[in-house]
This record gives sequence, structure tokens and C-alpha cells, in this order.
Amino acid sequence: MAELWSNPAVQSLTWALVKVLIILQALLGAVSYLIYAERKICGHIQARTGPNRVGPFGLLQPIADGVKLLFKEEFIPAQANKVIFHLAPILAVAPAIVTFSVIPMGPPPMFVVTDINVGLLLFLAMSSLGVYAITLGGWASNNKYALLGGLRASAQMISYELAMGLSTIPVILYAGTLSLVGIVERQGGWYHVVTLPWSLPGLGAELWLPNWGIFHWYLVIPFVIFLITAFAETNRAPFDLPEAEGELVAGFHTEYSSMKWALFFLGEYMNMIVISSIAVTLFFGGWHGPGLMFGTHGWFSPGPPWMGLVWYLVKLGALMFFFIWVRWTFPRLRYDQLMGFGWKVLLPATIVNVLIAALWLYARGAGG
Amino acid sequence: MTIALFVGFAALLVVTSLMVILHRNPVTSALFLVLAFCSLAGIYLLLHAEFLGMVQIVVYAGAIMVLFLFVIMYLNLQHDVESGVQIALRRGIGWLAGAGLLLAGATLLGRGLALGPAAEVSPDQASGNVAAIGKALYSRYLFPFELTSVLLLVAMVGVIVIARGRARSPREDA
Amino acid sequence: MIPLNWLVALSAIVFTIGVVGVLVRRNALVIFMSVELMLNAANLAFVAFANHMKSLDGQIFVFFVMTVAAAEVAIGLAIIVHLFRLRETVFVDEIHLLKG
Amino acid sequence: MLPIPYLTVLVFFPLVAAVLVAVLPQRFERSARAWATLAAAIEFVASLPLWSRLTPSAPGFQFEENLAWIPSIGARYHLGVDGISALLALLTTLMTFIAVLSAWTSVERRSREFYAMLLALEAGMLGTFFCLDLLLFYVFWEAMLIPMYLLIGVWGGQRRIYAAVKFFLYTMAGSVLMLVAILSLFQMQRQFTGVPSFDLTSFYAMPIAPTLQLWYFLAFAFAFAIKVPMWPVHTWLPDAHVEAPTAGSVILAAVLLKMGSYGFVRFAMPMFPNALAVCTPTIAWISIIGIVYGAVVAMVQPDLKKLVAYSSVSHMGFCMLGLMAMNAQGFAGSMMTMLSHGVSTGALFLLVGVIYERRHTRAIADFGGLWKVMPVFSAIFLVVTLSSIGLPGTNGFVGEFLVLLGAFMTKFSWAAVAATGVILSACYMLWMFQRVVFGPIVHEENRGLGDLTLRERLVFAPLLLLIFWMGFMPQPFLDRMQPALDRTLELTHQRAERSAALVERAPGIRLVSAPSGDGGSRP
Amino acid sequence: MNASLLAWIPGLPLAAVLVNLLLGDRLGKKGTAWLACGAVVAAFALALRAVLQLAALPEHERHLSEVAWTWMRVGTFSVDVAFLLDPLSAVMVLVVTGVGSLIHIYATGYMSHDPSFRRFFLYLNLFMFAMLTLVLADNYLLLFVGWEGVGLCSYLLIGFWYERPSAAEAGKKAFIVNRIGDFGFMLGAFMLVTATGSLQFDRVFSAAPHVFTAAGVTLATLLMFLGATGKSAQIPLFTWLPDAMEGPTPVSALIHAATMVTAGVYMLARSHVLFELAPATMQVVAVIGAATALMAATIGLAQNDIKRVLAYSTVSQLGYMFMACGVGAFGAGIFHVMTHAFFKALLFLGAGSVIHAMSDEQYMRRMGGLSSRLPFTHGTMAVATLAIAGVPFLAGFFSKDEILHAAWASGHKGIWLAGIVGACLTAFYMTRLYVLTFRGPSRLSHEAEHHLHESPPSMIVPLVVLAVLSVVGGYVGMPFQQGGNAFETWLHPVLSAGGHAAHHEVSRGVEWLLILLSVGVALLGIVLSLRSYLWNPATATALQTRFAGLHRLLVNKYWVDEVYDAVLVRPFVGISEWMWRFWDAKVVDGLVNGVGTTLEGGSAILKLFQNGYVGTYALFITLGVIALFLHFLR
Repeated sequence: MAELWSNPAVQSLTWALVKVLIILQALLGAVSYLIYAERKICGHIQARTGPNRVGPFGLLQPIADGVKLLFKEEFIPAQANKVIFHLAPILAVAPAIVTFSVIPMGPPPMFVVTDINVGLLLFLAMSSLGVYAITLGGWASNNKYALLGGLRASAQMISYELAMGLSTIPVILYAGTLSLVGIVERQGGWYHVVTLPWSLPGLGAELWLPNWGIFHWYLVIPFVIFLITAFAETNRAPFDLPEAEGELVAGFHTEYSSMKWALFFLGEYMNMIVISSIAVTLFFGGWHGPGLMFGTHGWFSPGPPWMGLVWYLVKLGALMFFFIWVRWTFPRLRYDQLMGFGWKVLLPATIVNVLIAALWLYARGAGG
Repeated sequence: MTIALFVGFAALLVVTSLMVILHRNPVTSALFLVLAFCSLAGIYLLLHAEFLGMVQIVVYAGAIMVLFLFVIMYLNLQHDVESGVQIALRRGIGWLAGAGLLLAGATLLGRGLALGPAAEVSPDQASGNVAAIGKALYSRYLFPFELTSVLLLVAMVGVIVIARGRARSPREDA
Repeated sequence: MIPLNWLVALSAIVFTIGVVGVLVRRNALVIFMSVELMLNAANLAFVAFANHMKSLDGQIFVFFVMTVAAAEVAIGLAIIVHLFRLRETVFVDEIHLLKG
Repeated sequence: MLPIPYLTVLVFFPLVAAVLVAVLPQRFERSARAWATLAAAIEFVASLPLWSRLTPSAPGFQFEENLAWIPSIGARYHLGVDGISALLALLTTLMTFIAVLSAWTSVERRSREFYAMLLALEAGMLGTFFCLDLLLFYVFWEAMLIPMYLLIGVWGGQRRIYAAVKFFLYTMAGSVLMLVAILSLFQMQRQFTGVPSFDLTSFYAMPIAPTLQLWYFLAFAFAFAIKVPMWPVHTWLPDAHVEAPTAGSVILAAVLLKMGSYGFVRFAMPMFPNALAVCTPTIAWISIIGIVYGAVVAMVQPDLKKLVAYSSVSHMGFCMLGLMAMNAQGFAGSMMTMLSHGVSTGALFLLVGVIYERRHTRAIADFGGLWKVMPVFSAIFLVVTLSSIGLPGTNGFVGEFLVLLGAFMTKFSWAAVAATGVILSACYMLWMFQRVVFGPIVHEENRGLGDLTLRERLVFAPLLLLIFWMGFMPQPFLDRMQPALDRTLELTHQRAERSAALVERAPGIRLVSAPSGDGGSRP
Repeated sequence: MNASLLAWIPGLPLAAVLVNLLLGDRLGKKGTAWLACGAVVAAFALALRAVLQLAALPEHERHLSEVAWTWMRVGTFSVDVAFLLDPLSAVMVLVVTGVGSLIHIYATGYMSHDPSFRRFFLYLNLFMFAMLTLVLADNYLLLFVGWEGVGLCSYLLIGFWYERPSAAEAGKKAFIVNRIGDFGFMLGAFMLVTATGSLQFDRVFSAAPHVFTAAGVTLATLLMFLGATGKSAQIPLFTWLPDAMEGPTPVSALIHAATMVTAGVYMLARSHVLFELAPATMQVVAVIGAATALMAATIGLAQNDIKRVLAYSTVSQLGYMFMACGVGAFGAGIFHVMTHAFFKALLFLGAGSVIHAMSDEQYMRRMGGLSSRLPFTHGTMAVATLAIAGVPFLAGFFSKDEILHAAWASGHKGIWLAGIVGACLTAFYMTRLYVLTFRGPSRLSHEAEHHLHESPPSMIVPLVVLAVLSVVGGYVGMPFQQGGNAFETWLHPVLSAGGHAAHHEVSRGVEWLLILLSVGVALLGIVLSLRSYLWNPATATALQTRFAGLHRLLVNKYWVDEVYDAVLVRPFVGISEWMWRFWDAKVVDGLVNGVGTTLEGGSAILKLFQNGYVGTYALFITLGVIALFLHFLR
């Protein structure tokens, strides 16, 4: 047993296992409470209060839902392809969890499960696998609405996946590496924005901003596009055509019940968390705290390592709120508008943006 | 450690490939193919071709197989019926040919390719794979790269023309 | 490190499975998938040798193969769909007349 | 010697005339035949210097023209004429003139193209006789086929397509073999002398190992045998003749058949003497079989033209036997047979054409008792039949006698069996003559037949004159052909020794330092 | 004394032919007649002048030769158109031109009312030209030209009345049989050329003894003899002569009695040097001559057509001539040729005038008792019959006796015996002919009776002249003159050149005995014939019934024709039919067309592989790959 432990490979393996378990539990908990949060916020947006019966302020609602779903009756449609019918929900959840393995929640080595140099690509790969869940789910449930919903969803996700991939390129250009940890480290520190003509007394004319992605002018549009595609990828808000209640009943998971349906739901929210954490990593400087610097001094405190995690969670929460907020404010897009917007507007925009970013960086690189 | 992984992935690959051609239902074969691609991506990673691994999943598993599934579902293909003597004959011959091919390949392999052990790869290469590919792609292989873009364009145009079919092909409304 | 012979053997096996798939199956789509299998077997061999020779050319070539494969699948599927529209069937041995 | 490039003019004038006749506008359709006859007449007159200005005894070839044609492979536009080819060329021009003259009434539709084809055919034939460059020879050899094919194919009888295709493919098959031989010879020649050339004289100079010669000889011999036609490969001739229009079959019989034997004399025999020595008995016996077989089969032919066709096979058998006798008499006899067969068989076909024009049938049974109705025709028919039988005093006899004499000198048995051909020819010709001309008039249609018109008599006059001239005074012809034939014979023997000498010197070794300069040769 | 006129002897008839051809009908009957006869008579005059010139020359260099132009000169071999007049050819020329002109004159009368009068004389003149060339030729090739020319003319003249299919058939038969003979002659000539290098008579004869091997000369002479049998209608190739009677009678007289048929004998006599070198051939000639004589004579007994009888008698007499040559007495042979020409021509012309009178009736059974109605014909015919029978003091007797004497002298007893028997038979059937036509009851049909009239003078004069000649002709060769008979001495320089046959002298007594014997036999024949046909006709029918089988055999001419037809002609036609239908059409053509069909078949099979199944194509690709692997494995 002793020499077993001395082997570094085994050590890193066990340490990775521990981290995975932690993340898994954290995620399950976060998702259930995210659902709860969504229902609460949606309620307040619609001037009503969300669930507050179960436990104080309804905090125990998610647990109640979970237990309810556990005991609901399993129902498999006739002539449906049983294997695929069961496979679909699993495929919804699996890719999301895998992406978490590369997301840096805090300064390495503590808060990063693993750091591979193609982290971003892994994310893109896993997001593309997400399509299967919906497609298969729709098809396997042998139901016309489900099939149509599945096909629509897969078409939508494929189209927007393209735009999402391209919108991350300016960040890569800026960061110079595909590894997420590298990108976040690149976003540390400050960068001189502009020297104002008039200097504030005692602060000097220099305006310094934190090095986050969002603050670079050429990364703003990619962030917006990334955000839009994020909505599309997770089938939320304006793009939630697949399970549009009105037309297609519950979309691809009409036939699903109890635990399988729950898995779908879990998958959806987990995707939401993943995509927003990627957004945070790429554009909001990951575990770097904010800080303002003006003139020669500013408030910036690196703080201890776990502070990075706090900053990460705060930014994540903000984005989550934004997701939920958008969901209950924007109307659903028609399918042709959806596809048209994806191909005719987003795609060209991202390409142009990549061009601008590349030119600017080249000029600055050559200049600087 | 990597050997074990490799054997695992290889076994997975072979089994899934076999299942692809053996299974009657096209959808199941498609899914097995996806699994095969993923195991292949894994092997790429083991061979330090991370970029390819990821691209493999994005392109093959993510895009191509979705197309396949899309078409299978669109055409609503049911269980393949493979009956009749003529078909059995052809299957038999097919398997025989395959065996022959394998046999020939094996003997060739056994006799010919003693290329010696793979060269020890330098650790620093880990981060550079994607960068190196990028650099090579845009320097030495720029022309082929542009060519592939033209190819894809042509393919797109082709697909659109074919898919749209003739303006009022009689069977359009069927 | 993974010995080259194994890799090439694996590639050969997968390739053969692809070939058998093409020969044996009647469904055009499955044949198409087998072709993909064959292509990937080739890619595997490429990567194996690229790794062995410590040069990137193999990998880049796999990249090109993938693009070609993608184009091919696109067109292939379009044709199959069109064919299905004309002949109501996807079985290859029922599509052997030039008429129609 | 002449100021202008005489031979080229001779060859290409009919070609030009052919084109002009062909493009005559529609309203000149009627007068096309007049123009064509004029052209043929001019051509004949133009070819007369071949007779008068030719100095037979001069060695080598006369009226020579030698221009670079395809320099890269050394193919030269090399024309020349000697005793043999001059006489044959004269025969060609004369027979074409007569054929054109005879075809005035027989051709109704597309007559302009018909005459154009005849003239083009003449150009092809003259070209073949004159050229001394193997490639050029092959070109003309093939060019000759096309007009003949069209003549048979377009203006022929019922089964003309079959006959035309058969004729074309048969000859083509043979000549393709020859082409292969020519090319490999060219290759050997280039290695041997280093200078690429298709020139005949250079091939004459190059010794070839006897074993190799055999293959070349067989290739050439096969091509020419088809053309002669020799016994086993003759079946195209009856079909071609039966289906060809009169003028076409006249030229086919009069000249095209001579191509084969001319080919033997000019190319096959001198170039591969050792192989020739080996094959002489076989070819001799084949030609003898040809003689007897041709006569025997001709005996029972119901169709006049087929009968004459088979008689051609028999006569050409004589011709080849003469060549195989390998002595002065044999060669002279063969050459005389070629000329006399050209004249007499040409006349025979014209005669058959005359009655075919009147009765539109070629079956012998449909005729009988023509003497009463067409005395002049019958008289001419009699004379031509006698010439064809080889009655002494007519041209047939001189050739046959010399051939048999030559054959006899070489081998008694050859002449003995071949001589039976003399009897057989008498049998079938006279039996045919009797059924056609003698006897009472059985069919009413024959009663009203008109005798020969002036034009038709004009056609036959020169032929009859030639028949008797060659019969009684053959010496002018013999004088002209003699030296050339002797030279060929002597060349054959001389080359035989030189090539044979190669064998002793272990053919494989390439003698770089050979003093005599002729060097070794490729094994 | 220019000898250039020799060429004009054959030249004159040729000129006549050309003039006749060119002027054509404008001449009219009279004109053509005068032209034709004039030419021949002029030729006779020229010949006579030349012969006189020849006689004037001393004995040993008695020959006039003249070269017209070189005919063929190829390598060493050369032959030219040259004419030679020596005692032998002198005799022949005189006979040919003499008898020829008489027959021409006769023919003008005989053919006077024939529509194609002009064409007849055209052929006749052409024949004269050919015969004269043959006789005056100075080498074998020119002789051969004449030889075939004569054959041609006989073909034309026999088939003169071409409307009659039998005439045309007879013409063709004559020509082909002659051609077979010529085939032999040609091969013989070739042997001469190969051996002696030339065909010129004197050069051949001088070179022959030391160049030829025994077998070679025998074969050569045998072949030439084959030619002679063809031309002179001997045993194997005689069948054409009886059928040749289809032609007009003057033709029969001229060609089939006087001139053409004797060409064979002349050729033998001319090349006696060669024949003497080959005793075996001499033996064959003698035997065949005797056999033909006997066989023809026997057939002659039973014939009822007047011209057929004469034809067979000619064949028989020719047999005698060959018998003479066979035993080495070429002189006697030629002498018999001359005498036979006279009386046989006379007989034919007589028969001709009988037929003319009886308006073309040739069947003896329907004649009889004409002696009073046709006095001149009867008279001359009687003389000729006696002459041919061998009655003493007439031409026939001398020449036949000469032959018998020579036969006996040369030790061929068997041959002599055949000769004697033949003589008796000849006498018998000639008298039978004479009796049946002139003597006995008149069996004429009524309208024949009505038209009976004596021939015009133009026919009678030649008859009379010939009668005189057939009486006087004999004395030229009368035996027991001081230097041997005149005829022998005249021919001596030519015939003595070669080694003489074993000719042992016969005592004068034996000679007289032989003469008496032959006369006796002749008289016996005449008496027997008179008895059975004139005095006691019943015996003829009795004889026929008793020897019915023999009679039928003779009437049918030993079925020789039928045998030839069955053995040679029909199988030959059968073979050629088979060769054409089966061999040419099926085998050779089959092969050629076969190539086409096999290609078609092959392509049909290959077509199966292109069946549209994508699966099969994939399979082939895989098999291809496997093959590639296997290739690399080795």
C-alpha cells in the first residue's frame, strides 16, 4: 500500500477523483437550488412570489421536487427504441459534467481539476455532443411532436454552435492559448486604457482597467454573440423552441416522465452553469477580483487563493441571474427568424469580429 | 498506464465498429459509430494529437454523425431486412473478401513493417501541439488549406442543388 | 509508448471491418458509415506514423482528410435523400437501373 | 531527267482530278463522266514516257524523287520506278482509262463521286507502285483500300456492304501485320546503322539473321498473300467481284491483285531471301493448289462474275508459281502473267458488264445463243476467252508458258501439276462460253439484245490490240522487265549469302570492329 | 534466190483473214470466195516454187530457213518466229496447200447457200494459216503455236452451226481433248528445253543424243506422243473425232482427214531423232497405232452414218501411220499421210456431195442406188474406195504395203498381223459404204428422191482432181525402183539424221510374198462385203443376229464415250461442286465469318459483369486490393 501511494500517477489520480466527487455534489446541489432560484425570480418578475411553502422561504422546494420525481411512474411509449430512449437523458447530462473538469474555479493548482492545453476545444466538443441527447430523445419517443421538436433543436444547436465556436476565437487571439487556466491568467492585472485630457485631482489622468476580456473593446461584441449563442445552445429563453409549450407540447421530452425527465432538466441547467462559467472564464477574468485603478492607485487586492473561488462564484451568480432574467422577459423567436438570425447575422458578425480582433492585435503586437 | 488506456480504447473501437456493421437498425449503428469516433479521439489524445482528438469529436461525432442521424430519422428507416439467398450469397462473399483482406494485411504486417519502436516524445511538446499545427497549417500547407475551403464551398453548393432537387420534381409532394 | 505495429494492426482491423461493412450491408447509409470507418482507420494510421516519425505532416493530413470526409458525407447524404425521394428505397441492390 | 517532278505529277494528278470531278456542281452531273474520261486519258498519255523514256538496263531506279517527309523518323518521300513498276503503272493508267470509259452508262446515281473514286483509286495504285520508302508504301497501300471499299460499298450489288466490309477487313488484317514488321525492321535498321530511315535501299543493304527473317517474311507474305489472293485467303475476291460495279471490278481484277505479287517481288523476296528459300516449296505448292482449286471451283459457278473471279485466283496462282521458280524465266513469266491477266480479266469483266447492263443478271443460265444476236460482242468475247485460256498467239500463253517453263526448270512436279491448270482453264472457260454464246436462243429476252455500241467497241479495241501484241511480239515487254527482274534475283541471292554469313559469325556478338563495315546485327 | 517468201506462205491466208474481217459484208459471197480460194491457191504456188528451189539444192544441205522476228528471249532461253523448209516439211506443205485449195474450191459450192458464208471462209483461212505455221515451224514453240491454232480452228469449225447444241458440245469436246494432248506436248517441250537449252529443231536434235538420259528421253518422247494422240485422235484421246462430224463436210475433209489429224504424225517424223533414242516409246507408238487401227476398223463396220464411217476409217488409217512411225519407218508413215490425204479427202468430199444432193441426209440406210443419179460422185467415190481398200496400182496399196513391209521388216510380227487384219476390215467396210450408198435398191424417201441432183461443177472438179491424185499419188513411192522408192530418197536427208532403227533387209522373194498377201486380203474384204450387202443382203442381217452382242458393242463404239464420261467428266464436276459448296463456302468462308461470331460471343459474356449492382463493383475493388497484396507478398 505504501509504495502505491508514493507513485505520483496514483496520487494525481486519486486527487482528481476527490475533486470530481466534490464538483459532482456541488453541481447537483447548485442545480437544484438554481431551479428554485429561477422559479423564485420568475415569480418576482411576474409580481408573484415563487415557492415558499416548503421550508422557510420555500428553500426545501428542490428536495421535495427531487423526491417527487423519484417516485413518479416510469412510462415508456410503445414501439419506442428502448435502448436509445434510456440513453438520451444520460447523454444530456454527461457532456456538461465532463466540461467541468477543465473549468478553472480558482487559482491553480487548488481549484482546477486538470489543465489541458485544448481546454476550450474540449468545451466546444462537449457542447456539440449535447445535440445527441435532444435528437435521440425526440426520435426515440416515437411521437411526432417529439421528433419535430428534436429535429428543430438539433438544427438550432448545430447552427449556433458554429457562431459560438467562432466568437471564442478573438479571446484565443487575445490570450494566445487554448488552455482555460492560461486564458484566465492572461486576464490578471491592469491595462492602460486612455489618458484623459483633464486629470482628476490627486488621481492622475491615467485610466487603468482590470485586464478582463470584457474591458477590451474588440472582445465586447464577441461576448455579446457568445452570450446569445449560449442561450441558443442551452435551449433557453428566446431560443427554447424545442419544448415550446404552445406548438410542440413539451418538445422532445414530451414522452419522458419522472427520473428521465429530471435528468433532461438537470442536463439543461448544468449546461447553463457550464456555459456561463466558460463565459466567466473567457470574458470576466475567471478568479480575478475586480478593482479600479485610476491614476497611480486603485483598489486591488489579490487576496488569498479561496478569494478567487469567491470571485468566480459571484460572477457566475450574476450571469445566472441574467439568464433567468432574460428567460422571462424576451418573447420566443419563430423558427425561421431563429435560423435566419443564426446564419445571416451572427455568423458574419463573428467572422468580421475575428478579423477586427486579429488586425488590431497584429497592429498592437507589431506596434508594442 | 497509457498502454492500458490504449488497449481499452482499441478494444472499444473494434467492438463498436463491428457493431456498426452487424447491427440491423441503422440508428443503433450510427450511435455505435459515434462511440467508435470517440474512442478513436481518445487514441489520438494518447498519441499526443490533442487538436485532432478534439476536432475528431467536433467534426465527426458532433457534425457528421448528427447529419447521419438526421437523415436516418428523416427517412424514418426501420429495421434492415436482409433475407433471400442472393443477399446471403453476397454477404458470404463479402465476409470472405474481408477475411482475405485481413489475412493478407496480417501477413504483410508480420513480414514487412519492422519499423522499430516509436521515438520517445519530448515532454515539452504537450502545450505546443495546437500551436505547432496552426503554424504548419498556415505556412507550409497554406495552399491545401485554402483548397479545402474551396472544396467545402463546392460541397455546400452541391448539397443545396441536390437537396432542392428539380423545381417541380413530380415526387416532390409525396 | 504505444508500439507502432499495434497501431497499424488496429488500423488494418478497423479498415477491414469498414470494407466488410460496405460489401455486406444493403442499406446505403450503413455502407456510408462503413466508408467513414475506413477513412478513420486511415486517419489512425496517419496519426500513428506522424507520432512515430515525430512530424506534424501526418496530423495535418488527417485534418485534410476530415474536411474531405465532411464534404463527402454532406453530398453523399444529399444524394441518398434525393435517391430515396425517387426510388422510395435506400437499399443499394434495388437501385441498379439507370432508368427514371 | 524530266524538268518537272514527273512521278509526283503522275500520282497526284488523278487525285486532283478526282477532287475536281467530285465538287462539280449539280448541273454538271451529266458531263462528269466526260471530264473524268478526259482526266483518265490525260493521265494515260502522261504515263507513256514511262514506256518510252525508261532505260531498262540502267541500274537502280529512274525518275527518282527524294524529299524529306518526316525527318524526325527519317521517313522520306522517295519515289522511283524501274522495269517492273513502270509496266504495272502503265497497266494501271490504261485500265483505269478503260474502266472510266466503260462506266458511262452503267452508273446512274451519284456519278460524280463514282468517277472521283475511280481516279482516287488510280492515284493510290500509282503511288504504291512508285514509292521506295516503306512507310510511304504502307500509306499508299492503305489509301488504296478506301476508294475500292466505297466503290463496292456504295455502287455495288445486293450484298455489297458485306462484301465491302469483308474486303476491307481482310486486307487490313494482313497489312497491319506488315506494319508491325516494317516498324520492327525500322528499329533494327536504326540500331544497325544508327541513322533512322525507312528507305528501301537501306533495308536491302542490311543483313538480317535468317531465323529472324522468317518472322518478317511471314508477316509480309501474309499481307501480300491476301492481296494476291492465294489459295486459303481468297474468299474475299469472289464476293468483292460479284458485288462490285463493273468499272470497280475491272480495276480490282486488273491492278489491285497485282499489288500482292508486286509486293512479293519488290519487298518480301529481296529483303528476306533466306526465309524465302525456306518457304519457297510451301508457297509454290499453295499457289499450285490455288491454280487447280481456282479452276475446279470456277467450273461449277452459276454466276459469271464469280467464275471470272475464281479464274483470277487460278491465274494469280500461276503468277506466284513463277516467282517461286526463282529463275529468269519464272520471274519474266510471272510478270507477263500479271500484265496479261490484267488485260484479259479486265476485258472479261467488261464483257460481263456489257451483258449485265443489258440483262441485269449475271447467271450463265439466263443467257444462250448470243452469237446470233450480238455477233461482234461474241467475237470479242471469243478472243478474250482464248486469251484467258492462254492460247498461243495471245498474251495469256506467253506468261503461262514462261511460268511453267521456269517452274519446270526448278522442279518437274510443280510444272506437271500446274500444267493441268491449262486444261482446267480450257474446260471451264469454254463450257461457260458455250452456254453463254453458242446454242439456240432459249430466253426470249435475249432476242432483243443490241450489239456493242461504238463506245463499247472503243473500250475493247485497245484491249484486243494488246492481247495480240503481247501474244505475238512480247519481246518489247520482256526487254523492259528483264533487267529489273534479274537485278532483283541477283540481289536476293547476294543478300542470301550475306545474311547466311551472319549465322556462322555467332549472331549474338555485335562485331564493332567488323572490317567490312557491315557490322554484326542484332541477334 | 531470196528465201524470204517462206514467211508469206502462212502470211497469205492470214492476210486473207484480216481482209475478210475488216471489209466484212461489203465483199459479198463471190468476193469472199475468190479472196479465200485465191489466197490458198497463191500459197500453193509459192510453196511449189519454194519446193522446186529446195529440190535444186544439193542433197545434204536441202533446207531453207528464214527468221521473221525474235519471239521470246528470256535469260539463256530464246525462241524466235522462224520458218524452215526441208524435204519433210516440203511434202507436208504441198499436201496441205494442195488439198486445202481443192477443198476451198469445193467449199464455195457446198456452202453457197449458207447464211454465215463469210464467217466459214474466215475460219477456213485462219485454219490454213495455223496449219502452215505448224508445218513450216523451225522450232517446237512455233509448232506448238500452229498446233493450238489448228485446235482452235477445229473448235470453231466443228461448232460452226452453233445453233445446234450438239455441234457446240462437239466443238468444246474437241478442243478440251486436244488441250489434254497439248498439256503432254508442252511438258515434253519443257523437258527438251531443260535438257538442251533451246527448242530449235536442229539444236535440239544435235544436242539430244549426248544430253539426254535414257529415262529422260523416253519420258519426253512419251509426253510428246501423248500430244500427238490428242491431235491425231489415237487410242486414249480419239473420241473427239467421230463427234467432230457435226461440222460441215468440207471441214471434215480438210481438217479431219487431210491436214490437222496428220500433224501428230508430222511431229513424230520431225522429232524422229528423239524417238529413235527411246526404243520403248517406239514400241508404245507401234502398239497404240495397231490397236487404234484395229479398234477403229471394227467400229467402222457397224456405223450407219456415212460421215461416222469415214471418221472411223480416218482414225484407223492414222493408226497405220503411227504403226509405221512406231516401227521406225517414218518415211512410210509420211507417204501414207500423203496418199491418205488424197483419197480420204476425196471420200469426204464425195460423201459431202451425196449429202448435198440428198439435202443433208447422212443416214446410209436411207440411201442406195445413187450410182446412176450421181455419176461423177459415184465414179470418184468408187476410185477412192478401191484406193483405200488397197487394190493394187492405186495410191492406198503402195503406202499401206510399204507400212506392212516395214512392220514385217522390223520384226514386229504381231504388229504386221494387226495391219493385215485391219486392211481386210478396211476393205470390207469401205465396200459396204460404197454398196449401201450407190448400189442396191433405192431406199430414198419420196421428197429426197425429188430433190436429187448432181453437184455443181465447182464441187465436181476437185473430186475429179483428187481421184486422179489418189491414183497417181501412189507411184511416187513405188517400191523396187533402182535407188529405193523416190519418196524415201526425197525424205532421206531429213529422216536419216538419227540412228536408224534395226532394219534388217528382207529378201526380195519375201517382199513379193507380202505384197501378194496384202492384195489377197484386200480382195477378200471387198468380195465378202459385196456378198453380204449387194448380192445377198440377207446375210448382213443374219450376221447381225448371230453376232448380236458383238454387233451391239460395235454400234455403241465400245461405249468408250460413256466410260470417259462416267470415269472422268462426271466425278470431276462432282468434285468441283463439292469443293465449291463445301470447302469454299463452308470451311474457308466459315473460318472468316467465324472470327466475327466468336468475338460477338465473347463480348456477350463480358457484358454480364456490368450489371449495375454497386455491391459487385465494390467486391471487385476489394478483390483487386487483395490481388495487389498477394503480389507484394511474393
